[in-house]
Amino acid sequence: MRALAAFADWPHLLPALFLLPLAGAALLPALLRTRPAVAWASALAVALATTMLAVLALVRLLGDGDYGYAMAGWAPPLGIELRYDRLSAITLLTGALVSLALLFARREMTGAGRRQAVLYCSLVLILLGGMNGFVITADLFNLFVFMELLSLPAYALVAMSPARGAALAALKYLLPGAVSSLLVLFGIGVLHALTGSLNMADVAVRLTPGGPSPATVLALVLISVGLLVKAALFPLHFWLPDAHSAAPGPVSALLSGLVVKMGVVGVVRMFDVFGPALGGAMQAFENLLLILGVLAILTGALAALVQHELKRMLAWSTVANIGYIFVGLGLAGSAAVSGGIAHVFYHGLTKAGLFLAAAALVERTGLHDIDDLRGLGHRMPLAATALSAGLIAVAGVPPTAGFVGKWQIALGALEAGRPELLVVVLGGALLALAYGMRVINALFFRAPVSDQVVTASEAPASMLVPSVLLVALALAGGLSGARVIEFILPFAESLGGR
Amino acid sequence: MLQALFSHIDYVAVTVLFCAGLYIMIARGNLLKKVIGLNIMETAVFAFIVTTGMIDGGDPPLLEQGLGPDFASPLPHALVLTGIVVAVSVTAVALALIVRVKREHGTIEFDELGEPR
Amino acid sequence: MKRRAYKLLVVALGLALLGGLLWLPPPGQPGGPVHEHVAARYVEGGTEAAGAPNLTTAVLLNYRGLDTFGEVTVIFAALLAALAVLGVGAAARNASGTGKPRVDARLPASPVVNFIIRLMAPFMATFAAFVMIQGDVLPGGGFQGGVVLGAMMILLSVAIGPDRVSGMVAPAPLGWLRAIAPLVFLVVAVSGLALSGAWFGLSDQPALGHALMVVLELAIGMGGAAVITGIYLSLAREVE
Amino acid sequence: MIEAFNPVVLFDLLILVLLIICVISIARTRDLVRAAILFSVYSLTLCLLWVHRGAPDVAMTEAAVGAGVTVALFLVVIARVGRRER
Repeated sequence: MRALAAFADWPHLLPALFLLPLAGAALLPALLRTRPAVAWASALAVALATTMLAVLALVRLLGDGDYGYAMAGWAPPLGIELRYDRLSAITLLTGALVSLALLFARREMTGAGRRQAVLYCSLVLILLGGMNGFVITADLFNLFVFMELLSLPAYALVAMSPARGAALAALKYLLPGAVSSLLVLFGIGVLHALTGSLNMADVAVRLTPGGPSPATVLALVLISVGLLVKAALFPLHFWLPDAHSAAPGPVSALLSGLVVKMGVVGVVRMFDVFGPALGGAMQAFENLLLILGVLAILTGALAALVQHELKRMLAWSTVANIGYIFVGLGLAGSAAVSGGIAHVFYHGLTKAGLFLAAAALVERTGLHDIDDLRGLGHRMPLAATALSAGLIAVAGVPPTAGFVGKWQIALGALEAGRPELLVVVLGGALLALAYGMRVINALFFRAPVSDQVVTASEAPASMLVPSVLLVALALAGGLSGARVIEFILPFAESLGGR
Repeated sequence: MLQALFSHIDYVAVTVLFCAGLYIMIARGNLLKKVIGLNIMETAVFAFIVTTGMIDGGDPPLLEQGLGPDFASPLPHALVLTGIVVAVSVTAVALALIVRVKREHGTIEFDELGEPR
Repeated sequence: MKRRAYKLLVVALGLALLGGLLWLPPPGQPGGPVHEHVAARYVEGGTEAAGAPNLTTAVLLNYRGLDTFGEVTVIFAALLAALAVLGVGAAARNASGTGKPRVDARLPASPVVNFIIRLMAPFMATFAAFVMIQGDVLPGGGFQGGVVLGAMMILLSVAIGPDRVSGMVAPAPLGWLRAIAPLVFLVVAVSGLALSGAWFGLSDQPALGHALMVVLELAIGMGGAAVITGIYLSLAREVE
Repeated sequence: MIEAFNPVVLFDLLILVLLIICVISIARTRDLVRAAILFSVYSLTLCLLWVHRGAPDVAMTEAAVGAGVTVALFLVVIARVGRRER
């Protein structure tokens, strides 16, 4: 542990979190254009190495608290500043999930998509670099650049599945995504016009604290709407079901597990920028998030209940769980906010495992509808069990991963004196259990109807290992709940200069 | 009010361009027209950012050219340069997707696309 | 009817937007916060700190080098994305032979156009080189030169056909040429650790800092041209 | 108000009006090729505005990228996708 800490103290560690994957992505097409298997292996190695760097960054944080880095040696606000705090620890999740998704994608590397394999690996690494950069930057415009850097590969990766509707789904994802990035840039332009600076801390200080001027409110609205489209919070979630269900298996896992969470991280960062400047008016913004969160839980859960396709059901479940996160953020008590942020971690873990397990079933049989997958549990026991366990975990049955965030948000609701929210939190969980049971029932307790199911064979190891590993972590996630909440609490308390 | 409107005439024009681009994107069914609308919105935001950095009668931020003391701020210029590159990248990916939608669905009119599956 | 609803919505959004913008300091006034805060310090720092008389290039490469690295990687990602999106199913289509013969969507060009393009090509290349190299003193810079070069290649592909243009560079070195901008930027970033003790740091001695800037300009220019030409060719031809 | 009508401001107003006319005609036209050409006119006019505003670097980029490359990409895709818009 001591050796690890020594290496963690290397002062220039932080930028490597995004420079390493981006370097890998630039080198792959040049070096390994015609050797997809080697390209896949090196991409996996780069993703694992990035995860190691994230561990080192966390070790340093535990050692001496939040720390930053001035790019090119220019102190802010002249240059760009990075800042690693407890929320940035999500870089652990990004590295790990990308590595597992790449492991899962091994089958496609040798299949019909061989020519695309190197491009696929490069785009996934750029996605990883963009996410890690987005989470640790403390400069507004840099936030926009990294947001584009993670969105662009996401659009292309959705369209990389040969399914007929994939390109259209990707375009339905791209157009609102591009407009939302533009709104964020517009908001940043307004903030720059008001303060002359781009560094988040500097802007927060220089925004006139004397009550919210209409220009500040306009900047908040522009940036928040842009980020909430990326986070797919109701009613800005319309693009998500198509994109997340049409994408190839590992890509849907990354989209629902990570990319959607980047919007949440962006909104949480904006709490710090606008908190002090807006003071009282921040309450209205938090209430709005609360109401939209509640509506998201209900729409997402009810829509998931009536879906026929397995992956589309999981996509609607993501909409509901994003609702939980924003209910936590909207309640604004430190308990509820830490619950919301914890749910970002736990839902990322659980939903990625779920999508990988579902993809294993769908890609082995070529069937998408839950009714067609009847009886598959006996032919593909491991993958089907992983899917079922994941569904239980996402519903939030204690002690699974889904339970931690929801329990903490329920506590936060009581603390804020809003008991009626308990009904929503509990109702959402029960609905999740309902649509979970529907799938489990179809998989294990119904006779097969389609011949692909009868002839199906168990998924290969490269698909099973990531999904089973993630679902196992999700099932046992609840045990680590107290420690994770305790880790996040100081960040939640200091949020927005409360 | 009128004086404020006139002194901010540039922001009024930017808002008009932004909304016109947004209208093209929403109201037009042709996917390519939507991308053109997106580009118009993007150039409107870039015009806004450059305008915030300008000084009436100011010179471009070039030192050692004997230019006046009033320099336009170089920061918005750097932002917009990066923004233009990002805009062309997103447009390139959108056009690639449009080509594939045409190849798979035979049309790029949004209302004729309906449910893909 | 739907059109009118859209118009109303857009006008409402526009008025709300304007409502906020009117509270900003009026554009063009020298006294605003934009000119007194960071921008003033860029100007005060002068050529020694910035490393280049053209402050926009200085901000792009020196003060905010990470943004430009991000930008260069975004356009590189756009090329990968275009190739990936258009390539899906191409293997199957070509293999099965069902695809219609490769239609090169070359725009019809009359001999007059061809002649003018061939005549202008060397001048455009010279102008692009000038813009790239002089980017730190006069307006212009790496990416502007790269785009002009890219535009020249696009015009050439109209005149002599996309196949001959994409045949100019063999596939193996083409991979390196397209990634040269992010890669050279990374080399400069790593060298920054040694020279000035921070990632992306252009060293403290002005001469070395200036040289690094010119290297970056050329890399961004060449890389930008290759990427833009690649994007155009991937869209113009069935598949690369 | 009188001092506002010196030639500098008039030049600005003229360009802004030209931009808005371009955008309105783009919105109305049914032919995609005309829309693309109008977009390049729009980009060049915008580039003129930025030169006047003391931003030559941005003007050069907007001219090369907005009017040049983007429109070239549009035209190539229109050639493959068809120019009529219903």
